[in-house]
Amino acid sequence: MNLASLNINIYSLLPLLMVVGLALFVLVLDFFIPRGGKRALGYVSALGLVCILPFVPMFIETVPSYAGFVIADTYSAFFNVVFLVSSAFAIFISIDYLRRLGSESGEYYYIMLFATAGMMIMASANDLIGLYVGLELMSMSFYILVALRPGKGAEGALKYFVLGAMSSGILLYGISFAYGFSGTTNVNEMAAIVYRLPDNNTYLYLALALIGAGFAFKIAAFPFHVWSPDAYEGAPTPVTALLSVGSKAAAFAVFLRVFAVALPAFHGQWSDMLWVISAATMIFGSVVAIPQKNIIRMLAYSSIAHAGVILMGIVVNSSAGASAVLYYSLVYAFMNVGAFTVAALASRGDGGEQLTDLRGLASRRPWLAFFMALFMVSLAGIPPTAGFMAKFFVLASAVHAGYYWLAVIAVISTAIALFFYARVIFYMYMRDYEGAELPERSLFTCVTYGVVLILTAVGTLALGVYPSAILDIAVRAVGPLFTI
Amino acid sequence: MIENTLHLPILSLLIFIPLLGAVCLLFFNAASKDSIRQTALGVTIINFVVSLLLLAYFDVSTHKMQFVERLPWMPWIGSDYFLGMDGISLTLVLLTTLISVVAILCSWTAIEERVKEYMIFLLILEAGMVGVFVSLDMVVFFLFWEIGLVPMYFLIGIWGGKRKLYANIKFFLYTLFGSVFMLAGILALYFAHGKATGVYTFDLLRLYEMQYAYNLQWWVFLAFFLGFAIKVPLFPFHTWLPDAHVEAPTAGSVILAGILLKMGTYGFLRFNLPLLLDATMSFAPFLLILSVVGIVYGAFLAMAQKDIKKLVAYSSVSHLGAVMAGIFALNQQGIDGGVLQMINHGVSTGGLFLIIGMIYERRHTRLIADFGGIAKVMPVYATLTLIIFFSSIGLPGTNGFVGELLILIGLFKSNVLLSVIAATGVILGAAYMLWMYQRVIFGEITREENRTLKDLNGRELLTLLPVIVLILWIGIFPGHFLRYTNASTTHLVEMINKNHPADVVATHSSAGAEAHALNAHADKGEAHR
Amino acid sequence: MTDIIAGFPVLSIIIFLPALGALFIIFSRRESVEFIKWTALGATVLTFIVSLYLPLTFDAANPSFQWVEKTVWIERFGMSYFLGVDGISLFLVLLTTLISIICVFASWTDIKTKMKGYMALLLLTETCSLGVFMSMDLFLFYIFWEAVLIPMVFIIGIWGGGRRLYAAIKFFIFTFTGSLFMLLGVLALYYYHGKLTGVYTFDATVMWLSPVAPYIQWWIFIAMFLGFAVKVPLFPLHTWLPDAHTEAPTAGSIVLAAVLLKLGTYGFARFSLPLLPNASMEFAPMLMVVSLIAVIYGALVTIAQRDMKKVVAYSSVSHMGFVMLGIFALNADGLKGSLLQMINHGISTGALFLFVGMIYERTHDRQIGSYGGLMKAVPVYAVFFLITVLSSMGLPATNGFIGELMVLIGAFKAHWIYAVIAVVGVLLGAVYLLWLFQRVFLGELVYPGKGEIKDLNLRELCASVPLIILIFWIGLYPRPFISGMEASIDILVKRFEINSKKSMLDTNRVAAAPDHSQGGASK
Amino acid sequence: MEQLFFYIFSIVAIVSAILVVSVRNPVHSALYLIICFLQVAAMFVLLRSPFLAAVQVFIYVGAVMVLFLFAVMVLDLGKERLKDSMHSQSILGGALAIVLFFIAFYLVYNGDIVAPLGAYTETALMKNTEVIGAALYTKYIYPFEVVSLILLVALVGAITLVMRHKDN
Amino acid sequence: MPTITHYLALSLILFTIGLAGVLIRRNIIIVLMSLELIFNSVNISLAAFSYFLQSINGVVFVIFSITVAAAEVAIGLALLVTVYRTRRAVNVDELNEMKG
Repeated sequence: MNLASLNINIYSLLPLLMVVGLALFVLVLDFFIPRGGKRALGYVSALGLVCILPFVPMFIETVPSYAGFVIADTYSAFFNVVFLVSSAFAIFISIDYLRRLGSESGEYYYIMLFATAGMMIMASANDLIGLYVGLELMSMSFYILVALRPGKGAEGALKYFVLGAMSSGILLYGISFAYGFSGTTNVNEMAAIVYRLPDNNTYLYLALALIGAGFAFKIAAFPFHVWSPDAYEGAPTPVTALLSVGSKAAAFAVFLRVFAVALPAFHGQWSDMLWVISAATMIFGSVVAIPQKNIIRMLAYSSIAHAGVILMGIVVNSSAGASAVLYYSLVYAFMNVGAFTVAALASRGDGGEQLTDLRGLASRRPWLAFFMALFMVSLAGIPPTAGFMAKFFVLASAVHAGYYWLAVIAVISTAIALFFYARVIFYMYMRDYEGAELPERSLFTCVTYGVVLILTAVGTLALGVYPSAILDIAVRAVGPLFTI
Repeated sequence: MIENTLHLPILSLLIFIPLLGAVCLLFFNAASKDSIRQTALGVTIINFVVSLLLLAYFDVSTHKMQFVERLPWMPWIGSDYFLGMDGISLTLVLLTTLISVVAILCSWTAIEERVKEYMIFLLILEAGMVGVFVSLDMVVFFLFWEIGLVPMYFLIGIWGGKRKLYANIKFFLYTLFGSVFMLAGILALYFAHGKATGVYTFDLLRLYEMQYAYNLQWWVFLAFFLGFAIKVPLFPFHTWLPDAHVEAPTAGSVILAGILLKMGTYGFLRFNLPLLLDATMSFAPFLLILSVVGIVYGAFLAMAQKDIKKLVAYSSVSHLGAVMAGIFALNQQGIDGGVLQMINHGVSTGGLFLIIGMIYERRHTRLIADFGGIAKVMPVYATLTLIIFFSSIGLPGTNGFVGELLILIGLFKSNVLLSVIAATGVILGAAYMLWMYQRVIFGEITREENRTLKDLNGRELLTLLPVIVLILWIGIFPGHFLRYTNASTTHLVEMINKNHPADVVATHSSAGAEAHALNAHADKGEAHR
Repeated sequence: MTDIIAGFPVLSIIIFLPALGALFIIFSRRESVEFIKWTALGATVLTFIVSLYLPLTFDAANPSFQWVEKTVWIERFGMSYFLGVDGISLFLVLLTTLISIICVFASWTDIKTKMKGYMALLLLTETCSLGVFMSMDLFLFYIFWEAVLIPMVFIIGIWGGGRRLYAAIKFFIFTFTGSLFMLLGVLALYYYHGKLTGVYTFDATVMWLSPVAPYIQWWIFIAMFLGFAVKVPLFPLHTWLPDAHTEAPTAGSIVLAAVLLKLGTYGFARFSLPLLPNASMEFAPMLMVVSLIAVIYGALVTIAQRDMKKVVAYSSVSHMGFVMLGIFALNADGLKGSLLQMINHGISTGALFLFVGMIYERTHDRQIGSYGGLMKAVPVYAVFFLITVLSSMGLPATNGFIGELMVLIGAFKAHWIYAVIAVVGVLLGAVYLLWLFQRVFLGELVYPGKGEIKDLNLRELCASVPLIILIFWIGLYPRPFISGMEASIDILVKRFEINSKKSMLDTNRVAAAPDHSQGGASK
Repeated sequence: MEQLFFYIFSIVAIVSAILVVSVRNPVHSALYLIICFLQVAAMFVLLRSPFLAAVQVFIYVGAVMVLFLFAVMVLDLGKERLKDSMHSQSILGGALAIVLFFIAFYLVYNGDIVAPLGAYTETALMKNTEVIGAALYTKYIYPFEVVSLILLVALVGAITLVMRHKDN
Repeated sequence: MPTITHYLALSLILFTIGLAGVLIRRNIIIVLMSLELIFNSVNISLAAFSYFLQSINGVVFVIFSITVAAAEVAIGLALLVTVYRTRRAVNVDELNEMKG
């Protein structure tokens, strides 16, 4: 083996290494921090991530390194930003959340950092093996994180684990067929080879179906979504936020990379499959979210519906669609983390995050209600919020590529989804609070929440009012995917 | 059309003086009732005086429109603020200004609550009525036509009797129903004219110039007919009238009978005849039948009434039937008679309502059975009532005689059988009126309340004075009045004869043929004379 | 794409002045109700005064857009921040700014709780609706179009009546669903236009220079129709309206009736006609029939109502049917009539809601049966109410007559039968309105509650007098209004006619040329 | 000869796999699973990968199965009743698995190797262990390091989970 | 010589049995074992492809797969222990505190 041919390039891994280093640092620090002061670890982790953030765009290498396993291109950089941002948010809100839960611990923070590292590995994976191990690192971390909530956490985690491991198996099986079909696991090599291969080989179909199913599990697409509501509900709310934003974005990152880079030659074959999944997911998520009484479960189903919409951007297999996926992922990070933050804040006091807890929130905590309303409006896809813009870009790419009926289904599902987003708003503003008064707390008693809410809200509005800059970056970021 | 020889926008003045008065009244204190009454009276009198100017400057030698005013209003659809008058309008405008004065006088004590609003509505009503008679643009016409409804609606709705709400909405909806179809008809003409000539206009005089397709005429006639016939009201569209009359206050009834009903017949004369001659020919026999049925039917119903006011109301149906019969006889005498009878009916039926109002004010009942022997306590009242009754019956020497005679002659020329039936109706009219007079005025005093009734006071006399004067004046010198309308009616008849010799009409409608043959024959005879 | 901002950006100022006011209010203290009210009033009045600059400097002879502002917004998709006002939107803008003042007046004492949020939302509604009327970029238009929903939903849902939640949800979902389809239509239009000309832009003024092929228009028309028709609301998509109106607070109803319903008809006139001429032509007879059904059906349902507010609400269905009738008569007269009728309906129905709100504020009862003979107790109020009723039923000398007449003329031009049926609608309108008036104001004096009910106070007079003046102004001297819109409407009709021919030619061209579209999959 | 071995190992593997998922006693399941794992190791031998076979035996049979058995013992999981052995949606799940199997089987049966063959011929594979070792530390160094992270997380996680709940 | 199809068929059968085990069984420990069956079947197919493609990738992949699977088992059993401690239940159906 010629070492030079491996193209060992430490710079391409630097942001990842920083995150891993941060995680290890926190791990070690954990031994020296007394039990009561674990929240310091949270600040270290979150601020550490914030500090790493500027480095991400600084280390962009267009050439794959580490024997083609890693590619630190603009595409992965974009996703890395999404991961770091959402992780930082999640850790910030965890600090107070854990204190309230009475389960502050160091491992929570560094496992979260490991999960982030897993996502980053996925985003920059240029090889199915690297992809798989990254995905496992992320999943494994999440299994543990979900279980860290006292009470129902372990249960949700176990369900998540069983189905997650099964989906890993399915994905792995699919990868094996992809490998059998093309003789390689490297994405670029696969792309170069498959063009010359007959497209009627049945291994290909197996590979497409199984990999698609595996990814569909990770993005919680119908009918592979069954784990997500339980896992979301069981997990500590900040973990749920990261799970719904980061892990999903990571799954989309690899989804797009594999299907658009490695297998664009078979767009005809996989687009039909994804078309159906996308349509079914949108409708199912929207419809099932309606009867939910628990905010987290409702957001879980809403997140399923959103996955369906994002999937549209992959189905169309165009630069416009892919950039829309990227844009959507970023926007989703802001609005969904924001929503979960409010959910975590509004229900402090007891364990349940029932929708009815939100009754009369507007009069009790007007700013909190305002933020929640903003996030709901954005999730529902109403201008001038970022949620609308993101949905618009996806729809535009679908219409452009001629997927009219998919667009129509997306529109219908959005209309259905409005029902439950609107209900949250109605609960907050138009119902009076019944029952014992919850402890009155100003938003700014806990600075971390305030910071996260303001940042997410500003992001949600800014990305809606002036999307050009970020959209241009997203379009540039997907450039490498469509130039081969 | 003739330029305004008066160099004064007199027609606008006639419309806007009452409106201005109404606006002034808005700022009066509602409590100072007398000053309100005096102001209103002053305004109507001024208006009347101004309208007398018309008489002085009117050129009787022409049928063309005089005192014309024209200002662009909605040029994009070809509608102008366009006023003007000919002989027919002149008499009606004068009648309107006069009756308005009378109406105010007669409500001096009858209306005690909310005098301010009442007077305002009366003045607006006057403006609307004048507007209808002088507008030469279809949209403007329609505008005034509808505006008249509103104050009337209130006069009945607020100051009316017990069942006023029912009567009110019935009145309003009936007339509105008719007028919206009229609007459709106006639009149809507008488009027919526009398509044929390229000039889209609501200018009535421009619209006159065109010959419309028969089919269109037929439908438009029907639409106009609905609008006007309801207003007249022609049998069988009359059912709103008794209700409205009975429930309306005296002044309301006076105005209703005196002027508003004339708007319908005026509409027929102004629009149906000149615009839709062909269709008029076809419809004339049918309309004649309806009119004559109206005469007889109205008379019979009137006879059966126990309420004086209702009786008079039904007699209106009968009289207006006569007017319609005269107009649709489509010859000189008939139309002359129709026009004259319009005035006559305004005067005499207005008078009837006045005297009923006076007795009602005293006794608060209108049932015939409640009266009797009034002549003994109210001799002046009885006398004046008799004159008015005679006028209504059409006794020689009164105005009613001249009008009815002319109509019957015209009708005879047009259709003998119908004229005989109509004459019967007139006789019936005499019968019920006199019968009522006998039951109310003559005989013994059967009710104690009636013994103490006071005779008419000065104001009431003043109110009745113009009516009596007109009755006698027209009865004795009908020529004074016919002079003004002559040019216009002659022109109408000429038009009928010129454009529609009998043979042409015959192809349209066999039913009309006979009537027309008669008509043409009669005209020939006229020419000889 | 160039940036055109000549002089000072008056349109942006008009749009964002209320939003600025809302911002002030948001950061004021919740308890300082008086300050909030006066700030809101100040903001709306200021906006109105600034908007008066428009008619003063408006060039009636110029059919194109004036005071144009155009800045690149999202270059990649050819979206721009593109504002402009022409004769069509001018009066709607003025109506909006005026009605907003009246809304603030109407809420002065009507709103008792959470004044802060209420006024802020009211001002935001104004901002968004002004944005809709001014934006000439389809995407910007859509943004404002959707954004206007949010404050309205809150206004209904928080300050509404007993069934406010139901009404708000229904309103929200109906209109949102409709406009989503509109978004799809806009998108399809964007791509087909881009494919046809090579210029990908949302600029409506560019798009209507080259309409897409008729068979594509057909689909796009349906999509956009759903968005606009729900908002109008056209029968049978109207069912949200009575609920929303009934439950909304007075000012909400006024804004809804006077401004929001106009968004739909404005959309049809502004965008459907020139952008989709062939489809408009094809659909016009059907839409006219539907409009007539709406006119008649709305009127019939109104007759059966017992709640005053419901009467006014359902009458809106009927009136908006009239507006639609005029638009799809597809001629200049009908369009002028519709546009005038939009303004008229804004004035008269707005005023009716205002008056119903005033009486409700006094007695907390809206049942017609609870009242009678109010004329005796509150004469000024009664007269104002009457004038408005007459205007609403289109009696001559009021604004309603002019509008209805012109719509009828337009409809007649299309086919006489439309006009004849529409005339029946006018009649029915008179039935329910008069009947309402008669039951409430005539007869014996009856009203719920104890004590006297007071006639209008100064504030209420301030709110209603401008509307009364407008009713007579438009009714007696409509010329300035029509001459203002004339040039723009004529050019609209001309464009419509040219386009309907042109796109026929384009069809042939597209059919002949090979399809180079990206993706190509047609699902 | 090789074919024969293949069939023997296959049949044993399949039968023991079926027993794993069908017997009621988890201890028996675990034992059958060991048999199955051993057959898989044998398959690796047939596929000229003795190193893999060794890893399979060490890790799966040695470590994983011990863990399983340990868990079964510690948690004292006894036999379950027959009717409890399947859960509510099991019929649906089973049917789904069977349908998917047939579809997949059809696809597997019709597929063939089409990609260009690599450099590792049978002779090169004779030095299996050496080759793999070299590859792991050169070409596969990146995933190798990532896997180490996975193990770290698993380690920390397992300890955390177990210790934490013990505290509570 | 068994062909690639033989190995893949065996792999598929084992995979299906594993999948069926996950889907059918209530006992979580058996579900975990079924998961291991799935991973093993995948390993067979990877190794087979590797052999027939004359490429080393598959074999290395198997090594990673085995390692990851071992880690997963550790986590899975830890979770199992946790749940068992808190709930004394090891059946899928009994994990019903949350509605599905």
